[in-house]
Amino acid sequence: MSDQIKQATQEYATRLGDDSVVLGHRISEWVSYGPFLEEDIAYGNVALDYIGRARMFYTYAAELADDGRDEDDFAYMRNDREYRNLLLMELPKGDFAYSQVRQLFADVYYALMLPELLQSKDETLSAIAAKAIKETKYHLRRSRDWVLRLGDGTEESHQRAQKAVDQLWGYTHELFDMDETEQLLADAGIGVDVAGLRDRWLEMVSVILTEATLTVPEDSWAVRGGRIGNHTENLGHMLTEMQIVHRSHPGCKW
Amino acid sequence: MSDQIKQATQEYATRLGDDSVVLGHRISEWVSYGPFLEEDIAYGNVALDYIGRARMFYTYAAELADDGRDEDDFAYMRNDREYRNLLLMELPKGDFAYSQVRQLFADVYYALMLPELLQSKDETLSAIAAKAIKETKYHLRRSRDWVLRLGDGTEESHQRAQKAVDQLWGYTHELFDMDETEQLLADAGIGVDVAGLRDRWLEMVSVILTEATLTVPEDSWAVRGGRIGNHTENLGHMLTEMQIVHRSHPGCKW
Amino acid sequence: MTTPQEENFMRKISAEEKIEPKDWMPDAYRKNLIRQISQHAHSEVIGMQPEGNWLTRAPSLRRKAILLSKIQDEAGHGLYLYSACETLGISRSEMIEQLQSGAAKYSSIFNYPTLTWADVGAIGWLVDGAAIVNQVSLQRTSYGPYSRGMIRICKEESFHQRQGYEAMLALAKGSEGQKAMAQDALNRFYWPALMMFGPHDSESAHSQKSMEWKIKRETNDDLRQKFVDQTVKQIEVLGLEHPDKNIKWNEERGHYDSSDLNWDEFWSVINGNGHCNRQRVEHHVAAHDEGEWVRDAITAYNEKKRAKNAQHAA
Amino acid sequence: MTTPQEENFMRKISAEEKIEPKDWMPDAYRKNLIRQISQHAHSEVIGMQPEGNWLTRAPSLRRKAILLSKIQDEAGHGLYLYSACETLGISRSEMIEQLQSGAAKYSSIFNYPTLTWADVGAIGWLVDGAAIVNQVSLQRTSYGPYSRGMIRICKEESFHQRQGYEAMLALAKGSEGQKAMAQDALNRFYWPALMMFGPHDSESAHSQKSMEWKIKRETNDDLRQKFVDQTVKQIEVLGLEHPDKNIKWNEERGHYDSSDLNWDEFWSVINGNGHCNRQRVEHHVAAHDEGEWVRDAITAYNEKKRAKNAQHAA
Repeated sequence: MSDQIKQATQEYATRLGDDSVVLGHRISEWVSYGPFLEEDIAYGNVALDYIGRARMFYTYAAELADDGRDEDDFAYMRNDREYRNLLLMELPKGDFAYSQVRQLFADVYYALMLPELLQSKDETLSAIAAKAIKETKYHLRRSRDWVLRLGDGTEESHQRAQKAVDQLWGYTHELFDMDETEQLLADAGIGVDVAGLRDRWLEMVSVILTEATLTVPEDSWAVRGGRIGNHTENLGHMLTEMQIVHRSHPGCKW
Repeated sequence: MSDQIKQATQEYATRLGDDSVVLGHRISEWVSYGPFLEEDIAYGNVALDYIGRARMFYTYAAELADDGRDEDDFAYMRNDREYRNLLLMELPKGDFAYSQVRQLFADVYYALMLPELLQSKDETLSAIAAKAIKETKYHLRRSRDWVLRLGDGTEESHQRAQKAVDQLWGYTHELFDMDETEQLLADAGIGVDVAGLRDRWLEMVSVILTEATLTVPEDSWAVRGGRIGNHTENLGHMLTEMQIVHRSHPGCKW
Repeated sequence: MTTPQEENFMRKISAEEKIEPKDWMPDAYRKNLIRQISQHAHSEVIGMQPEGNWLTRAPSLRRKAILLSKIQDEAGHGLYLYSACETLGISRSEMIEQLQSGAAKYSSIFNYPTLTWADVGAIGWLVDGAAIVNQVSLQRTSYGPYSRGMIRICKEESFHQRQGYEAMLALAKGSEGQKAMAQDALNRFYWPALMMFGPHDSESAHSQKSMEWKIKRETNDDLRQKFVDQTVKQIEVLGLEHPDKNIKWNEERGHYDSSDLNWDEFWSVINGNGHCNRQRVEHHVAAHDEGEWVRDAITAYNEKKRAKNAQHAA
Repeated sequence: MTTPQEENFMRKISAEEKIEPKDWMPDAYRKNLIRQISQHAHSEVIGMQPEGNWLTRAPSLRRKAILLSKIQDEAGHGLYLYSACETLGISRSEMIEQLQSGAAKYSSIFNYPTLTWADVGAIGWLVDGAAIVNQVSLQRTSYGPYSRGMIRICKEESFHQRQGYEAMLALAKGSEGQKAMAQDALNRFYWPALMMFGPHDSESAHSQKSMEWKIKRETNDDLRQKFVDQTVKQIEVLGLEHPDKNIKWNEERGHYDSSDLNWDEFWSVINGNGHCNRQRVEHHVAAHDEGEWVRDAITAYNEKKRAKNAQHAA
C-alpha cells in the first residue's frame, strides 16, 4: 500500500467509523423512550450494530495510523471539528417519525453502499462490509415498515412523517458527495464511488415514500460540511455527553 | 479564626456557592426560550445575580482553603458527588410554571436567610449577604407576581402551577436541615440557623400560594441529600455540559 | 372444608408438580403470582432507566456495547415476564396501568439514582447478583411459566453479573479516581441490594402463604444471608473496603454475621422518599404517552391493510 | 410632480433634520425603514441563539457572566428596535409573524453554527465589530427614533466588541489547543462578517434609494473597506494568521486590498443552505408557541383583576 493510499484509507475508515458511532449514539438515545417495549429492544439492536461497526472501522483506522491510538481514542478524544461524519447522522433524535425517516434514508444508503464496499480490494473494509450487509437488511426492512405504517397510518402520523421527510431531505445530498480522498480510493478500487449511487437511492426512497403516501420533496436546499468537520451545532452537544467520563479521567482504561 | 471554624466556614461558603451556581445555571437555560423577550431579559438578570453570588462565595472559599484553587476550580473541577447544593436548585428547568414555583420557593428562602447572614460575624459573608439581599427583593417580587398570575390565570396555567407546587414540595424540606457544620457555625454567630426559618417560610409561601388560588401540599414525602453530595441524576448531566470545555483543556486560562 | 379442586392443587404442589395456566388454582394463588410476576416484570422495565442514564456517557465503546446489550436483555426479560403473567388472565396494558398508577410496585432499588459510571458496574454486580440469588431459588417455583422464565432469565443475569463485576474490577484496579468511584458505588448500593430480599421473615406480609404454595422456595433472610456470604470474597478480590464494618465470619453458623439493616430508610424510600420514585414513573408515563400516536398509527395502518385484503378476497 | 409634503420631506432630509414618527413620509420610505429596522431587531433576537448555544458551556464563571450580560443586552436591543419600528405603524406581533413566516429576514451571519467556545469570542469581535461599523454610520440616519436607537446601541456594542476581542486574546495567548480554536473561529467567521455589509454596491437592491433618503449614509463597499482595514491590525496583535492570503496595503488607495468574496456562498446561505437557517426559526417558533399558555395566563389574570377593581369601584 502506498503511503498516500494508506493515509487516505485511514481517513476513509475514520469517516465511516464516525458515521457509525454518531448514528449509533443517536439511536441509543431511544432506549427506554420507545413507544413500546419491543421497540426499545429493536432500537437497542440497531444501535448495537452501529457501535459494532464503529469499533471495527476505528480499529482499522488505528492500525493504519499506527501511532498508539486505539478505537476509543478515535471515538472519545476528538472534538466535533475533528469528526468527519455526514451531517444526517448527527441530527437530534427528534420524534419517532423523524428518527425512522432518517433511518430509512441511512439504511437505503447503506444497502447500496455496502455491496460496493464488499468488492473493495482492501480486505478489512470488505470484511466489515460483509458483516454489515446482513445487519442492514434487517434495518432496512424495519425502517421501511415503519415509514409505511407512519405515512399511511393516521392523519397525525402522516403529517409527522411528511414533516420529517421535508426537514431531513436537505441533508441527504451530502451522502453522495465525493472529495479527493474518496475519489482516490474509488479509483484504486478501495472506496465506494458514492456519487454513482445517487440515482438508485432516489429511486428506492421514492418508491417507499410513494407507497407510504408521502411526497418526495423538491431539491430546494442542501446543507453540507460533515466530511470537512463543519458540523451542525448538534454534534458538539452529543459529543459533550458521550465524552465527558472518558475525558474527565485522562489515560484510564475501562 | 480557629482551624475548625475556618474549615467549617470554607465548607459553608462552598455550599452557598454551589447553591448559587447550580440555580444560576438552571435559570440561564431559559435564555432565548422565554415566553417573550422581556422575560429573556429578566431571566438573564436573575441568572447573572446568582452567578455573581457564586463567584463571591467561591472566591471566599478559595481564600480560606488557601491551596491555590480559584473560583473556577470550585465550579468546574468538582463532580456531582463533590457538589453540596440543595437538591431543589439542581432540578431541571421544566416548564415555565415549574421554574417560577421553584424560584418562589428559593426566593422566599433567601429573603429570610440573607438578613440573618447579614448579621454574621464573618465580614465577608455579611458583605455578600448585603449585596444579595437587594437582588433577592427584586427576584421575589418577580416570582411572586408570576405565581399569582399563573395560579390565578387560565385553567391550564393553574394546573401547571399546582403540578409544579406538588412536584417541588418534597424538595423544600431539605432547605431547613442543619448538620454539624452548620450548627457549629450558627452557634459561633457565623452561619444561619436555617431550621429556625422553616415556619416563617411556610407561612410566607402559604400566603402567596393561597392568594394564587393554589393548594399548599401536605408534607407527604421529602427527598434529601444535596448537602452530603447525594444528588438526583439531573446534576450530573448539568455539570457535564457546564464543565466540558473547561475540563477538555486542563489548566488553561480563559 | 377443602374442595376436591383444592385438594388436587395442594397435591400437585406437594409432589413438586408444576401448576400450568389451564389448571385450576386458588384465587389467592393467582393474585399472589400476578403481584409477584408483574412486579418482577416492572422491575426489569424500570431498571432500564438507571442504567440507561449512563448509556450515552459510557467511557469506552466496548462498555457502551455491553451496556446496550444488557439493557436490551432487560427489556426482553420484561417482555417474557409480562407474557408469563398474561397466562394468569391479566393483560399487559392492565399491568402497565397499574405500574403507572402506583398500584403495582417495582423493585425499590431503582428509586436510587445512578450518580457515576461505577454505579453501572455496581448494579450489574450487586443488584443483578442479588436478583440471581432470588431467581435461582425461583427456578423451582410452583407455577410452570414463571419457573421456566426464571431458568431462562437466570442464564442472562449471570452473564450480566459477571460483566458488572468485571467493570468494577477495571475501576478498582484503575486510577485513584476510578477506585474511589468504585468504592463509592459499592458503599451506596450494598445496603439497598441487601434490602432487595425484602423485610425480615417475621415482618414479611406475603411470605408465609407464598412458601406454602411454593411460589417462594426460600425465606427472605436465608436468601439475603447467601448474598452476604458470597459478596465478602468478591469485595476482597476487588481490593475495596467492605461497607459493613461489622462483617465477621461466624464459625458456628457457617455464615457471616453482619450489621442490622436500616429498615427505616428502606420503608422511607419505598414510601416515596427515594430520589427517583417520581422520576421513574414519570419517565415511563412520558415515553408511553409520547408513543400513543405511534401505536395509533399501527392500528390505523393494519386496519387499512385488512380492509384492502378483504376487498381483494371478495 | 412632487407634492408639497414630499418637498417638505426632502427639504428636511437635505437639511439633515430628523424625520419623526408624526411627520409625513413617503410610503416607500416607511416600508424601507420597517424592512431595515425590523431586520435589525430580528437579528438581535436571533443572534441570541448562536451565543446562547455556549452559555451553558462557558469555560469560566467570569466568561459565563459576561456572555449572559451580552445576550441580555441583545434582547434589550431587540426590544428597543421593535419599539422604534412600532413608531412606523407596525406591531411587534406582526413583526414576529413576519420573522417566523420568513417574510422578514435577519442577518445571515446567524445561519452559521457556533462550533467551539472561540466562536463566541469571534462573534463579539468580528460580528459585533462589523455591526458597529454599520451602526456608527447609522447614527446619522434620517429617521429620528432609529438614529437615537443607534446611538444608544453603539455604546453597548463597542463594549461587546472589546469583550469579544479580549476573549480571543486569552485564547490566542493560551495553550496550543486554545490558539488553534481561535484561529479556526477567525477562519470561519471572517468571510461571513465581511458579507454582513451586504452585496457590492452595484448589486444592492435597496441601496440607492436608501442613500437618497439618508436611511443609509455610506455604501456597503465603503463600510466593508473600513472593517477590512481596522481588522488587519487586530489580527496581528492576536498573533493569528490572516484568513485572507491576498490582504495587502495599497499605499495609493490608503486601504488594504483583499480577495474577492465568494458571493455564491453568500447567496447560497441566504437562500436556505446555511447550517442553521431552519434551526434558528424553528427555535424561535418553538419557544414562542411554548410561551403561548403563559401569555394567555397574563391576559386572563389581568382581566380578572380589572373586573375585580371595577367591582370595587362600583
